[in-house]
Amino acid sequence: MIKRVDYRHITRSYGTILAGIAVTIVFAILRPDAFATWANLINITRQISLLVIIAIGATLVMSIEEFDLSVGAMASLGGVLAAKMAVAGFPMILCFLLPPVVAFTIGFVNGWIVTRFRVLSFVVTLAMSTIIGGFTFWFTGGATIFRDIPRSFRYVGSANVLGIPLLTIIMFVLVILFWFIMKHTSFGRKLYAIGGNEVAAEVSGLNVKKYKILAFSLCSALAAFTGILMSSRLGSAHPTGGDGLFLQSYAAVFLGRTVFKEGVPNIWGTFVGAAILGVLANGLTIMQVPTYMRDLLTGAIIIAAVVAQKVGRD
Amino acid sequence: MIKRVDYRHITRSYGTILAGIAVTIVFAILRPDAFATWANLINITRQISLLVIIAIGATLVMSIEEFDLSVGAMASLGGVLAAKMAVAGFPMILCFLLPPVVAFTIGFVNGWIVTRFRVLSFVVTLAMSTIIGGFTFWFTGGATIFRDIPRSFRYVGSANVLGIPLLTIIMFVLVILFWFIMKHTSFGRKLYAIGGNEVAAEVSGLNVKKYKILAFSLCSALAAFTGILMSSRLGSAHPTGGDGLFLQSYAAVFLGRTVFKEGVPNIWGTFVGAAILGVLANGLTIMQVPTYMRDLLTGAIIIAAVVAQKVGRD
Amino acid sequence: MLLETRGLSKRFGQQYALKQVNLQILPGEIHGLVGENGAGKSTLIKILTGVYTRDEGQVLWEGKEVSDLNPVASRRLGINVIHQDRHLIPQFNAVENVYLGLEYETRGAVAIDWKQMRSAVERIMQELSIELPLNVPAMYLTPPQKTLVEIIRGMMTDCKLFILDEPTASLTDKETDILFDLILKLKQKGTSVLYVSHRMEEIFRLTDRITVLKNGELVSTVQTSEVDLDGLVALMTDNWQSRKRLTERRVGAEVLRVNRLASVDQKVKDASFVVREGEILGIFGLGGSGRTELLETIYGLRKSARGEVVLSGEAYEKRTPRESLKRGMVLISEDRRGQALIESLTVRKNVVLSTLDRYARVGVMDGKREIRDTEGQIRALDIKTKGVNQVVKELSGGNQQKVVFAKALLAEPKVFLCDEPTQGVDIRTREEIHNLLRAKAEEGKTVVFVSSDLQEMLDVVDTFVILTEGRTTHVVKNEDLTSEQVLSYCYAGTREKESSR
Amino acid sequence: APKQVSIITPYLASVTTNQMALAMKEGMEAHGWRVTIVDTKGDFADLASRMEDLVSVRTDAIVLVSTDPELVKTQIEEAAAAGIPVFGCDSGFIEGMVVNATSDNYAMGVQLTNFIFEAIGYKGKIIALTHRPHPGVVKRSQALDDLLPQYPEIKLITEQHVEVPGPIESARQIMENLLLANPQVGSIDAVWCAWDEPAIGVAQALQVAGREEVIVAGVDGNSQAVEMIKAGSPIKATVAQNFEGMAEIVVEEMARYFAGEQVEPGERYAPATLIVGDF
Ligand SMILES: Nc1ncnc2c1ncn2[C@@H]1O[C@H](COP(=O)(O)OP(=O)(O)OP(=O)(O)O)[C@@H](O)[C@H]1O
Ligand SMILES: Nc1ncnc2c1ncn2[C@@H]1O[C@H](COP(=O)(O)OP(=O)(O)OP(=O)(O)O)[C@@H](O)[C@H]1O
Ligand SMILES: [Mg+2]
Ligand SMILES: [Mg+2]
Repeated sequence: MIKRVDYRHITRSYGTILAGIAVTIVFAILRPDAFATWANLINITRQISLLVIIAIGATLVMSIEEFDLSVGAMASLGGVLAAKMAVAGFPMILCFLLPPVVAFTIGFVNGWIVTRFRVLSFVVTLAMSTIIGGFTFWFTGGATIFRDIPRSFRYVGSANVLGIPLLTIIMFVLVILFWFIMKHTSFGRKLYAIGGNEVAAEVSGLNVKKYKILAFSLCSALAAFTGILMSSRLGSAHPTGGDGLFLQSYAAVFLGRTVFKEGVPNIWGTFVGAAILGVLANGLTIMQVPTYMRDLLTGAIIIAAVVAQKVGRD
Repeated sequence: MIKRVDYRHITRSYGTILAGIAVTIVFAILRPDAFATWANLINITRQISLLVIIAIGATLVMSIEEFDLSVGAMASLGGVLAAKMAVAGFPMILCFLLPPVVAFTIGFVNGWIVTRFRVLSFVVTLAMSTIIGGFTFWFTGGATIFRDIPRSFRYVGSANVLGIPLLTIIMFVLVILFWFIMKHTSFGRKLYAIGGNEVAAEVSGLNVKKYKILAFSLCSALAAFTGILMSSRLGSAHPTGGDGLFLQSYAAVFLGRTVFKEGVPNIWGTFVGAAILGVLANGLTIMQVPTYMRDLLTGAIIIAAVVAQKVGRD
Repeated sequence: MLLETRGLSKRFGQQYALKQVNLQILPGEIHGLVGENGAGKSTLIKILTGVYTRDEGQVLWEGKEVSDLNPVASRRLGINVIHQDRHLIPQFNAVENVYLGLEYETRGAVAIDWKQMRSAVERIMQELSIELPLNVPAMYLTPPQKTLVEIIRGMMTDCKLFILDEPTASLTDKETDILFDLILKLKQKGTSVLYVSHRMEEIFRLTDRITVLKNGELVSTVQTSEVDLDGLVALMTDNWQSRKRLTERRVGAEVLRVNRLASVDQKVKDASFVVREGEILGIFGLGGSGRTELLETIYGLRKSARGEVVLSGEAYEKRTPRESLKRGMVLISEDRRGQALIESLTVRKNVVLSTLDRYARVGVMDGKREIRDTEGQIRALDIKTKGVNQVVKELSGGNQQKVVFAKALLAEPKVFLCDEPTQGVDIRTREEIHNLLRAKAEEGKTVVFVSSDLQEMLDVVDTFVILTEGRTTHVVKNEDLTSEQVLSYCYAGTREKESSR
Repeated sequence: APKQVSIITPYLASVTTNQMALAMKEGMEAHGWRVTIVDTKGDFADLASRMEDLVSVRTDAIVLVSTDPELVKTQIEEAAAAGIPVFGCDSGFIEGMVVNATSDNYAMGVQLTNFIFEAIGYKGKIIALTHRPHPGVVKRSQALDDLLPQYPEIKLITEQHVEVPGPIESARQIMENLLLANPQVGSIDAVWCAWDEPAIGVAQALQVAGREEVIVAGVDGNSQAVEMIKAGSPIKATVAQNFEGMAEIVVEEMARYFAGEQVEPGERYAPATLIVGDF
């Protein structure tokens, strides 16, 4: 009896992961030379690193059952700020730290408005996204920043340590750090408590506002940090360069929610979600299928992955 | 005593509307010649008509507490299908009716997957959006359709009836129709009941799956219809032309939720939300403020509008 | 004086929920708080625990005024509480829910020490002899299990005042006994208890003093020894006298037959019974015996694996709630907030929910008729609400339960499946519900009645079906039956099963 | 009163469009006209709405930048009906407009294609990165489509669609993946990029992978790309559009129009130049 339950627990919990693995195996069989190589594994981890980091932030905000739609604009802003600072000759450490601090503050404002006035975070952060976009545009005059960016600024985005990209390492450090925070610290548990039942959390004496504001602030800071890494990787900063990450990051988070049966946003789930998206983009490009086919297959496989997890359940 | 309560009731219930009116008055004072004219009023209603229609669909899906992220892609598809049909010489009535029927079917699939497998609509519809986008891309080869579009196809998007654009009239007809449906029919009641507590709705004998699927189907059909109107208005169909409507439509719905104190998605609220967005875009263009200023002001005013409603409350 | 309120008032809109309340709680006493549904008991508790802010008046704790009362501050003062609406985090398991609002146990200052937390909870469970699965998320727990979680939470920290708002509403006798032992132990330790219940025998059994609320006003505080049931009821209600409706019922043709029913999840293993027109059938079993699941399986809310249901002589396969309603069978669910009500909607929209199509012509709602019938139900059941358009969330617990009943009545069913139908309702309404069910039976309707309150069952039902671990073991006529006899049947069922193993 | 000119575009965030808009603004302000720039962030429906607004406030002239005028056909007709002249800059020309100053996108496509074909000695394997929804890009791609069949020894491995926004990152990831699919030196000879931003991403991927033998070329004359050409990156050429020239043409024609001179409707080309690095 106990065994049966445990067995069901496994198929339930890992259905999405299994689907992801199945896709990987298919690619590996079709293109063993190109896909199933160490170099490509490294390549994929580097490619998903930015998405994973920004999606960690989105996971925090989703865990309190709120939305932050400003992450894309925030990434753009972070990248642009850091690049301008690097061009202006600020020390590297400041270029990487100051924009997240600024972003943290903006996230704080998001969270404060949402909690103080009890308004929908969807509206507030969407409006904030517009404001940030306007600011970035004004700040850059709409132009890409690339001239005179020092080599040192590009280091983080391009360096390898023992053959492993620094970006990959940063990603894993952050994933493990935030997994630990969400799973094994009271801060993380409080976020989940708030997301699970805000009234219950409040009634039992949690400082709901404080933790909600913190979640928004951290999310913004991570988004800005992602933007900086992107600029560092590309050696240029585009005023809307991070915008594309917004929908993708939520796709990763939502896909990640289906990975474990609790159905709550969680860091490893988000990582798996981003990895599935990354493997699909990588594998389908390697297979050199036409663009429209790539879209059709990506969509179909994602649906299959989330459905797979539920089949046989009830 | 009763008066005080009633007064508070008004500011509570209509804070967002009041903020919208305030903005309108400011524009009218600053540019009475250009903004506060009958012609511009007509102009604004025509401009928001597409957004309102697609947002009505989003309102239906939001009322059952689900998301449909495929509305943008669906609008693009609808526009492209209709335009191709018009070029191919199909009768106009078919060009306007067939794509929504196709869309209804796709929405049905969305709803079926969501209800049958109990998976998150966010993931399913996002994946569907990718699939639809891929299909549209394949169908058009990625190119805009504009050659040989018959004048008759452009009629609906450009005609006026007694000086009022047909688009404006269609919008109001749909707003009133769907307001009536959501407010005064058992169908609307059922959607709200499902949104309020799906399990209780089921225990109370509602056919939850059926109504959820219907909501998705109608939402898709409205999105496709919006896309057709857009092509008709522009005289061309772009394979990603409707994508921009997606975020805006949800902005309108969420803004609309704050309009009445129940806080549920509702048709007039959505209309007001779209109208505020429309007035801002129109007014700020007329004031000829620079682009970045437009963004800053739009964001700030939206935040002010939702906050206005909550101040003085508690 | 441990706690005192002076001139405490609270308004919702223009309505006073509390008006000039002066409550006094002595150290070490068990203080009963009674009153009809909507009298303001829960509101008073929410003010004392800082969930609501008061509009007027003072709260004094050990003689000193407390100005800034919020949940954290109240807990720090030494007040632990079990609210009427159980407040649990659905995804968290029992251990984590117990620790909600407490400092988590940690290792090395940051990492949560799950093991230590679990063993702390297990220790308390053992002390109280509570059994509870600790790995299951709260959303899968039954209402009584949720109450147990809250009880454990209340016991995690020492407190000076333990407040319980209708803790026994869906507890079975065994769990109730555990709770009473605990309360008496607390009293011995010098802890004060504020105890809210509609079950008068509990009030008399436990309390030292009783405060009576009526329409938000404190009527009086009396020594328990100086008052009897009738006296107390008279204080709570205006001119109301308990009048058990005596009915002449004739049991008619068979209406519902359940034959060897089992649910997919095996909560129901093998249930059979027959119930006829004009009959009130009680299904009784110990906590967790699967009564709720049995009703849900019959109603079609839960998938069945085996067995058949015959309704009005017709085999009823492919059961769904919708089809059940169509065939004249209604379920009054035990889980009010989860399954029975849509809290965010108004009274009117809830009441007509099961009969929507009857109020619609070509899909368009007939608002007038809807309001008329809802108002009819409000009057008939004496639902305390501002009007048909008040949101159900804002009603007191007992009044919410009446809304559930009103919805069921509008469906005009032949068969009532009632799962704890009187939970949280005051004695007057409880009797009204009993009378109503009897009247329905007299009209020839059929009632299947489940309650954890055995005394209530003995009062109401004609026949007992005993359910043990998902199996029906005995059918007994309720003629001169005592609670000991009923319980012995339950245990007999368990024993038989064990001996057959 | 000074003339009021409105510049409208969905792509102000693109370096070249931005450059053009600013050049035009400067030239116009030198004539004493007042200029405002409206950007709709890639949204064509919004672009149509904003044009209607401009018509309803009776601005003196509208310049449509980097936009297929077919997408706002109705609005151009409305403007014409209201007597407001519509100019195009890097857009396209349709009935109802005054003039459009542009590069000949097809000709540029031919220039780019010929450069690459010649560079690889008319045989080898190439990759194309495009974004066909863009009206200019689609014409350049057309040139590739037309020329390819003439050289049977040149094989198109794959054409991939670059995501916008974020074209550099998108192109870079695509190239990284394609490099893994074609790991041997010599398996890819050149990458044909429909504009410079993908070329930049591709070049970065090639540099990191140490596959600098692959030849990359784009279109635009984007200053970042030009610098990379000079620095000896895999980007070997770009077909530089004469954006300043286009802006100048628009300003000149507009001055003539305001002065009441007859302006012959149609396209005006600002010739593109091929910028080539050494290799
Ligand atoms: N949040 C609220 N908004 C409006 N009215 C409320 C709210 N909470 C309670 N009330 C009203 O205050 C009154 C007292 O409610 P309360 O919950 O204190 O009653 P109670 O004595 O606990 O009743 P029960 O025995 O049914 O639980 C009721 O009339 C109720 O409708
Ligand atoms: N008090 C309890 N102690 C332990 N387990 C319980 C308890 N109550 C319920 N359960 C568990 O829940 C399952 C079904 O419980 P449920 O409460 O729905 O049954 P029930 O007979 O309707 O009892 P009640 O109506 O008192 O809740 C049982 O299989 C059991 O594992
Ligand atoms: Mg209560
Ligand atoms: Mg039960």
